[in-house]
Amino acid sequence: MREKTTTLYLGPQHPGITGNMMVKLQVQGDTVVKAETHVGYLHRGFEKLMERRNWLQSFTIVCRICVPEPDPNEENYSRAVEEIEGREVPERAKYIRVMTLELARIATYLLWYGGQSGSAGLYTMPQWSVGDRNYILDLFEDLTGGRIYHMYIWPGGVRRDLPHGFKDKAMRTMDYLEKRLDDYDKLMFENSIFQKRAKGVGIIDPEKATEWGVVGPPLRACGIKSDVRKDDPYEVYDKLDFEVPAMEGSDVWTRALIRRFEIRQSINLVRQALDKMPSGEYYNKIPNPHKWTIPAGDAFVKTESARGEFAYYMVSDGSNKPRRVHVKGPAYVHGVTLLENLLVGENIADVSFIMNSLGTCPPEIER
Amino acid sequence: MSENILHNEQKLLNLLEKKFLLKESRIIRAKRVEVKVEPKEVIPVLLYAKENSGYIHFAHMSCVDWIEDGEFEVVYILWHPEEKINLFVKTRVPRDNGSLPNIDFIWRQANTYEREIREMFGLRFEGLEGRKEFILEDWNNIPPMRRDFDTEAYVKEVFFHRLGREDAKDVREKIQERTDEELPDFAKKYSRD
Amino acid sequence: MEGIGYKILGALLTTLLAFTVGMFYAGFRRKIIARIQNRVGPPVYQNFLDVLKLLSKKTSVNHGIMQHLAPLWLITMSVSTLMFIPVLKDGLFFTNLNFSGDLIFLLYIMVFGPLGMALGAGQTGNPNSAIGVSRGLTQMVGFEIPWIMAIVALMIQYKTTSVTGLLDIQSQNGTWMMFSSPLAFIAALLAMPGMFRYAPFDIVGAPAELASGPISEFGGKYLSTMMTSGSIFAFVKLTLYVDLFMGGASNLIELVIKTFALYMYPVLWGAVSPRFRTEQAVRYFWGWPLFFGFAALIYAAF
Amino acid sequence: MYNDKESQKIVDIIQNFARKHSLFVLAYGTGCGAIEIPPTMTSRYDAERFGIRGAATPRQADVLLITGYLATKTLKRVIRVYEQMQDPKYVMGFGSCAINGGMYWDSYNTINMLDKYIPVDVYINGCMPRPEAVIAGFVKLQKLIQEGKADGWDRYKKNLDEYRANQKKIITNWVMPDFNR
Repeated sequence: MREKTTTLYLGPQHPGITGNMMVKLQVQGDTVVKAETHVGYLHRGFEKLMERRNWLQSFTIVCRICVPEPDPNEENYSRAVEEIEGREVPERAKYIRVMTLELARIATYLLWYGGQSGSAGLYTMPQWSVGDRNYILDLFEDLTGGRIYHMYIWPGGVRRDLPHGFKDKAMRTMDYLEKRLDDYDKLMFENSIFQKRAKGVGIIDPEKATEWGVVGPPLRACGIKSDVRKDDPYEVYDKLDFEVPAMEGSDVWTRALIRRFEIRQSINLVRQALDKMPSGEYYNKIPNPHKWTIPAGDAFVKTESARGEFAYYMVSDGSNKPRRVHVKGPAYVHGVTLLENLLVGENIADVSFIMNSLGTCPPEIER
Repeated sequence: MSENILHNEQKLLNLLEKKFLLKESRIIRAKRVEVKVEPKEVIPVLLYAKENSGYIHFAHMSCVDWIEDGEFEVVYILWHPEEKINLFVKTRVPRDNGSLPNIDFIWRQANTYEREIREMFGLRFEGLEGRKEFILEDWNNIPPMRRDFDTEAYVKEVFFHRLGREDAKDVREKIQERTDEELPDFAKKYSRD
Repeated sequence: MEGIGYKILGALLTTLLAFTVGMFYAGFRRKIIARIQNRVGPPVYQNFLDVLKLLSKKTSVNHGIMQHLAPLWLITMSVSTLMFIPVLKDGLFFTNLNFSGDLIFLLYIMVFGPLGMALGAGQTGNPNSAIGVSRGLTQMVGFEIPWIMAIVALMIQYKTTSVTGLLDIQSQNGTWMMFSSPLAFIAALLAMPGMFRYAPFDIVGAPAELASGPISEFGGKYLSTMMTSGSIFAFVKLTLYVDLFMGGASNLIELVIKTFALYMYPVLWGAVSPRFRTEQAVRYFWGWPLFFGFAALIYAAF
Repeated sequence: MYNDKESQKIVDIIQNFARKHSLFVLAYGTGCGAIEIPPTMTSRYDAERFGIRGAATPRQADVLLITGYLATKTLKRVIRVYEQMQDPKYVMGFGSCAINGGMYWDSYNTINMLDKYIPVDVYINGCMPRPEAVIAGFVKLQKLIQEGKADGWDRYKKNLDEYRANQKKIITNWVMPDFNR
């Protein structure tokens, strides 16, 4: 290989990058010797904007923080408000929330199917999986009125009850998706070239993974059973039947297998939540939003999103506006420190492949 | 009963109280323990929590601007993967000329958080390395997350604003006119008239 | 066909035919892949519109003389290769220069174009281009070896280096060379997707890795020239395979059927394959294709 | 159908017909609207029917999609990308944030009026626009191209000084090569 080092700017305008960010690579031949993440291209100053908006107005903008998966944001915001205020949530709302979160997880994983195989050059897979993701978005549209941004899970419950005939439609969609997932397996997981690409690439040291702040599927691919849904159960996850997968290997292939298992589990969880859902109230009414104040205090809430632990740190000073809402998405660690260290020594061909396997999502790094 | 459930939390508090000079300490609820310390105690407490108590996961780090008190409150949130407890370590530094020790030798991902807080609040971390600009670019105003930064005034000064919200009625009429003449043929038979 | 006027007319007609067929094949490729992907896909004449639009674009980039020359170099190479290939076995118009052309010359002239492209892309100064060029040359080393071995095996076996000679032998024997020398055919067939640069061998212009590789800085008229050249060259490659292994074609319909059948092989393989890394691609070519190339050589020599 | 045959020469009509049916969209997700681009391009909505496809680099692209809000840091890159694109080029503003700031009207880091900084041919409203709306926007753009009215690239050249002044008001540290008219 040549000794000469070339600087390669991967992004912000680059088809291989996930979202709008930049990875500055120093390459020798085809090998990366140094990587540096540059973010800030999507900074909107959410945390500043929330200081200026009252509790309900802030709720409408939180879902914009992470675009591929907005629901964990709403869930986190609502739960943080409820924890500080001590507001009760009806049982039915909890089940609806769990169902919504799992639907969001399925939608994100379908997008991930597309990203992971698209970055490896398998262009048929994104067409299938992103196309099928529309069926989930259709469910969301029935449920909330929006395809991407739902503003559905709000403090005190959910905004609307399930529409008429929703359960049947959701069940049918789940059956269809389960069938399609077998097709995906044939195209992607049983593809020998994909296996060759994915195995042994982007290995995280399993000993150090927890300490480095790895969360979600990448951590479970290191053989560590860690899932907020089990460790710090929220809503009604402790009443539902599911297990946390963990596999040894910690490369891109293992992460893919973990997600392959989890998307099936999410389909199962949606079915469980729909079956076990009690009847009753779905919303604990909030007062006039302009006069709605929340007692002083702080809360740290976590949700297991499709990419890992999504956390909110919220501080209230007793007024009608949040004092501080600090968002920490999984990509905050995955996309910066972890990625910078993981890319060293890898091939240029694998950079966007590894980024997709970590689930890097720039809007939640910079908010 | 609550004694049983909060057993681990109480154990941790007792350990920390024995070892360090804590300003305040309490169990917020199950799985949440909070201690308040002086800035100079931050590194010993965090190191002890990581090396001796097993709080190896650095979950979060945040900064709150309490402009009324003239102080920043910085909170470090740790997570114990086995006992499943979040430990909050809170400290307060003066807003002006305050500084905190850099902890990225304990957890390297803390570097990202510290760089963001340095940029957004203007809080100094001693010995912090890394690029000065993390999120913003060519920012020459006061750090934007400080409470005294007025974003609306800044926006009014720097950006353009589209007028037209005040004559919303005319716009609606205009839209009505436009849709009528531009409707495709197949849609015309479904239109109102 | 004696007059020079007929020669020129024949050459023009050949080029036009190659361009049209190549463009329609690319259109059909897009359509077929779209159907595999559950889509309707663009119309089959979409590529003509793309070329026309790119021609109508204004250009205001200047990276130096090689950048302007590279697309011309490519198209010159494609057209001149076309001239040396017998399009039809005994056509009146499409004879061109193919009686004087032989395989060794063809092998040389076929790598001439990518080298010119490499120089042009190198001058644009885009790091993606530089990496793409080095990948392309590495990949060429990979697939050229089994391909050349297959061709040399044919030359040794039939004691001629002329394409028309090989065509005559096939029609005399009444059998295609894919049956009379199967090992060489397999080696050439396995090397073929690399020549077309469809997945899994699209490592040169891999979008997720290198934007579009060597052509990153080429837009507008340059790109349209390259697309034209690419479609002509696709026709050249397919026709060469048909001439060498499938007995050539005696009329246009036969030619279209044979080349299209052959073309479907890299296209359909590409539709369901991810991309290899560079070293994996080379390792692939130096595996089974090379083995079959060797086997064909040994079979031909003894 | 839409041809304004009196004012256009036959060459223009042919050129515009080709331009209209072959739109290469630059693969640059500048904001959150980028999440609706994959559905638009993939199987259910399939924008490739209209000849719309992705282009990896600015040199080959015709359409720049500004998908939603534009942070000032991105604005610099967008201007750079826009100036690298070859004429004729079109810009589509996407979502209410591009039109008037939308939800982020009071954010210190996002611009409020996209057409003050680069010329916009078509705006699509919504937060965020559905794939149907995106396709409707593209059809509108095609109509404008056919009529010869999508002249943002021409306006940019003519009013370059004004655009530059607006751009430099935000981008204080202007380190970019000159625009090659």
